[in-house]
Amino acid sequence: MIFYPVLFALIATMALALARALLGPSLYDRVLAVNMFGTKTVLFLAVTAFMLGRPDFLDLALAYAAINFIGVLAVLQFFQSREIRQRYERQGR
Amino acid sequence: MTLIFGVFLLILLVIVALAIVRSEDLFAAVMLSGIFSLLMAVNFFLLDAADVALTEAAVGAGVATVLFLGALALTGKEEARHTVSPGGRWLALGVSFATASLLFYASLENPHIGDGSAPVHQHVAPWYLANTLPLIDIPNVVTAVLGSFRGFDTLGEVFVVFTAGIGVMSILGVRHSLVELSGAELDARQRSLRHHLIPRIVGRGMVPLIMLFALYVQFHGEYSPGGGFQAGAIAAAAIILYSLLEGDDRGRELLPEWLLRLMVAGGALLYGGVGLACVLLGGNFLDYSVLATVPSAGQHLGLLLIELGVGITVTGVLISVFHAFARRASR
Amino acid sequence: MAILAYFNYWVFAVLLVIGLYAVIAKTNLVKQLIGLSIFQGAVFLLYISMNKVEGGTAPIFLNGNTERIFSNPLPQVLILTAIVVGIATTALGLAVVVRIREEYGSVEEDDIKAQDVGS
Amino acid sequence: MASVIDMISFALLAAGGFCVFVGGVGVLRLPDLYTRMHAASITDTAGPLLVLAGLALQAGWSLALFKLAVILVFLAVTAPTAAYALGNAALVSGYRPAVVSDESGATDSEGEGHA
Amino acid sequence: MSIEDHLPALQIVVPLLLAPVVTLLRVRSLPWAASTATSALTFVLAIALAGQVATDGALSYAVGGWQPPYGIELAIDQFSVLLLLIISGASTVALVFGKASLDREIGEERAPLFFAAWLLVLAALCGMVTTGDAFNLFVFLEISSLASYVLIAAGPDRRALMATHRYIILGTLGATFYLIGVGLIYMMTGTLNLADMALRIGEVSELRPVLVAAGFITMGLALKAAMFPVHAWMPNAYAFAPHAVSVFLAACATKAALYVLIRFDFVVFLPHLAEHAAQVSAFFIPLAVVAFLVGSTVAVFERNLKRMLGYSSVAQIGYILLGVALLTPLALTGAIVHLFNHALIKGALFMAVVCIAHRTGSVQLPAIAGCARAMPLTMAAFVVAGLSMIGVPLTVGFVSKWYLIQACLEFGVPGYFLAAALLLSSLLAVVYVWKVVEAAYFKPRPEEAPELCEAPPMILASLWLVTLANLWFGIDSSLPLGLARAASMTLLGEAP
Repeated sequence: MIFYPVLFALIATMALALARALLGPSLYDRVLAVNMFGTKTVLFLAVTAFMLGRPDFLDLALAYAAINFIGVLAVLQFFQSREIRQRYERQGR
Repeated sequence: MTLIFGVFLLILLVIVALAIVRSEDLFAAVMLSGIFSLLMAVNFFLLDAADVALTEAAVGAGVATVLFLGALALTGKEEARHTVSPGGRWLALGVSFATASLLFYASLENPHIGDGSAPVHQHVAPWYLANTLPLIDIPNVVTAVLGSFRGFDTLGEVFVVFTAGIGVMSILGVRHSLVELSGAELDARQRSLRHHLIPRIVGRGMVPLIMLFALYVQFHGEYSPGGGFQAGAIAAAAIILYSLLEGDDRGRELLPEWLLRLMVAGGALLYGGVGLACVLLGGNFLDYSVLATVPSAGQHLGLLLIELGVGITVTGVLISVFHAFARRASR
Repeated sequence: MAILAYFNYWVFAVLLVIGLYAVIAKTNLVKQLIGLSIFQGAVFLLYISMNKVEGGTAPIFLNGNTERIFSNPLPQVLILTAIVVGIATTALGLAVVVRIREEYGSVEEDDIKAQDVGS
Repeated sequence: MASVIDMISFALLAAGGFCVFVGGVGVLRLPDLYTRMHAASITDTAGPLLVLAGLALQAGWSLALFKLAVILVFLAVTAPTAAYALGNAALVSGYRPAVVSDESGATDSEGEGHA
Repeated sequence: MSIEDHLPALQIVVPLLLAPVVTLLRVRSLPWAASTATSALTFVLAIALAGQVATDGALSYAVGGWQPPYGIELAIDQFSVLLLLIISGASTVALVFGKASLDREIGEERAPLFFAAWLLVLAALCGMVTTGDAFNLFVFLEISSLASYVLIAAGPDRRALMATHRYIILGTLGATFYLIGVGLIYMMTGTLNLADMALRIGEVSELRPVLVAAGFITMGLALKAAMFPVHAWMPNAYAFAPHAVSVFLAACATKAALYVLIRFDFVVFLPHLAEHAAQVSAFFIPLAVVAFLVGSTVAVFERNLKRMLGYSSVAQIGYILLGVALLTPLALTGAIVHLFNHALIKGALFMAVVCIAHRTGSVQLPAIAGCARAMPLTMAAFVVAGLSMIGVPLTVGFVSKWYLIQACLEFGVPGYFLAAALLLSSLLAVVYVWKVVEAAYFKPRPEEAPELCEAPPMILASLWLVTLANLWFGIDSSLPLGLARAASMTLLGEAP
């Protein structure tokens, strides 16, 4: 029972982050929302693992934390390569 | 109570899916499909599928997002204004409506979710649950079924990955001379995130940790969620992280192409070789029991080797695919 | 409770249809692939939904404890394979789309068709 | 004794949940990217700290405790890094803060602040 | 246990495991040689397996030593042996035949990857026709699809890429539909083994998920088999693929999907679902008729020879479907024989077209004008194979059409209409074959066109090997007929 409030809070926050991801408006807002969604998922999984009585499943939360970080850096690199491409294309025209 | 959380998450899932289809910005769609995978994975976890949740997170949210971004960097991120052809829309609506009504029609006579007396829980599956410990002697039933009882499927799975790997290499391996970037641009591009000091230092600390975790997932897969495929995806993610931070060229120095090719082929061969070794030792194909004097020890050895094969091939393929896209970008 | 008993299957149907719609109706090739991955994701949900047993736990014995109720391992194994198939298809599809973009300068289906008719 | 630990754990979890939720509201309601990042940071620092501490009390001395600690370290290290990366990317690409307090103290609450 | 006991597994595993080996061979034409040798070895294994089946009857092999339904079973009977022979034979011939054109189209750098993909298609098709497990079937279906995307995308024309994309989308939709169907059946029966499924589906045959599952599986496999309304991916995919790939895939890829459809329908659904027989007939007979009429008509107006043959395949798949849908032993025998015969016919036709393309550099109708004078042997082979497709006596096409028409006539007046439609479609085949013959024999070679000469000897030899097989099995059709008869008896559940 002690896990319910925090789980509800996490789900609500996930929904809020999702709303931000849908609304945008800028790309960066979406990335922010996705990153936040990811960290909340990590917490959600950690809490659920305890709620289900299987703390050995914390591995999942760990994996998410790592993947989430890589995802954000991939996005950053994507922005950068896009910037360069656009600058290049502007020069080319 | 878990069910209620599940319902919430499923509703979010539908909202995300709708948003993905409606969004005209492909970048936003890719970001949202990352969320889609995460939500899907959480649902899997609530439905007691820990292994699947781990895979979906590593693959769907991690690898797929990186691949889509790599492709978007090459194809442009905007969708054209009129994205739906009028004829196509009606056809799509018709087909979709027909499919949906069929499935709704069918669903009302499905066994209830969580019903322990459903046929799926009465036949075959109880045998796996009852016989994994006596026959194979490992606690993770999913790994036992995956590696041994249905090991032939998993051999196929490795070859699916292998096919995708050689496919991407073959399709993107063609030389082309569309855009030749000037020296300075190329340099800036290849430097990648090298001039971002904070991510770089943190990331460099993370890479070995993630690698270590991948090894844990690989070799602990018989006792907890995980196994070769998940470990391969996580290890590939670590190398991809390194490539993102230090530039694709350094990433390729770390694992040169010949080594990657060897990994791609070697893992698949290791799996198949174990199967053939079983034949030579007098068992059926993939019957690991003959690998050691005690059948369960043979099963252990076989599972260890094939999981290793899966891990090696998956790592090799995912990194090669990433490089194939990244190299296009840097030309 | 009756709603909950089938809820996952309905969500499966809805997701499937959303993905199918995107695949058929959208003209952007990347978008079609995104739709395709939603479409495949829906099927994962179908399989995993049927593996759950009420009050059960994931089929991994904790400290050799086999007394609890365990959910069904088989659909999980199948979906592990299906996820791999999905990412493999996506990777190949994206590679083809990248090449199409290089050859045609566009990833819009009607654009490409127009060019092919012209040539 | 166990119930005392449970109560502390409950309090920590609830507090963590509150922090996270507040951050979530902030991310939705605040006017521009930089203020939103500000709000998001609380869900990335205080939130995980409290929630994972609450879980740690549940876990006791076990492997799970170690894993919780690793998760906390992961989040504590990667969240600021991601925030830096994001803020940097946004700023470099010319995305300017929308909330600029000028002489009259009036604020511009338009969300789209592309310069 | 001796090695013969492991033939069912080796049949799949040998080409499968040699694929990674081939990717590592980076010396000139070694990948080609290795894959041709592997393919030939697979053919030999198929023959050995056919011998075993002929003496011992149907075989079952438990992979991993786990008995079905807990483990995966390979189940081999006359029908699967027939398919194995077609697949491995077509692959070998196409490789030998296609060396020159592949060398030109693929290039040295990509060759190891390309030939590995080829072996994967071969192994996966063998897997599809031998496995006795519904999910394992899906895995092999996907390997074969993914690998054939790679093969088709290697086509030299940029339109090959669009064709591949189309194929990826439709192929994945098809495979996923199949997966949904299997999931629903699994949900109701708890098993994935086809034989076990057939035993257990009777109890739940009235329930909606099973009926819907039958629909999804049929739809999914129809997409893969390029059946009429959902054939859109096929003509372009075959037209723009590298030439040797067209020969290989046209001869056997859609056949394997059709095989799976027939197997699933006859083993799992027909004996146990009450309305299924009527539904199959009501649904497939009209589709089949429309398929062969539309396919032939489009082929008549098509000017790209490879696309023309692609549409002709749509029509031929219609014939097979008609035989299946009539549900009598005679019709089913005709359909199964036509599976075999069509592989020979289409193989020979595609090979002849490729020979012409090899010399003229084009597969458009005007480009071949007057080429018969310079390439008499090639065009003669085309004529023989064309006659075979029309169904002239003493060719294989005649045998299967004879059976199909006889089966139609068993049904009285509606059967007459079916037979008439079949004959009409054959007349259309006369028209499009004649178009090519007319262009090649009776149109003068344009002045400015380059000089032509006969195709290289190795290519010509393999072309004529297949062409003579068309005649041989048309005169003495006991081998395919025997297998087909036994297969149709087993499928219809009657003692042979």
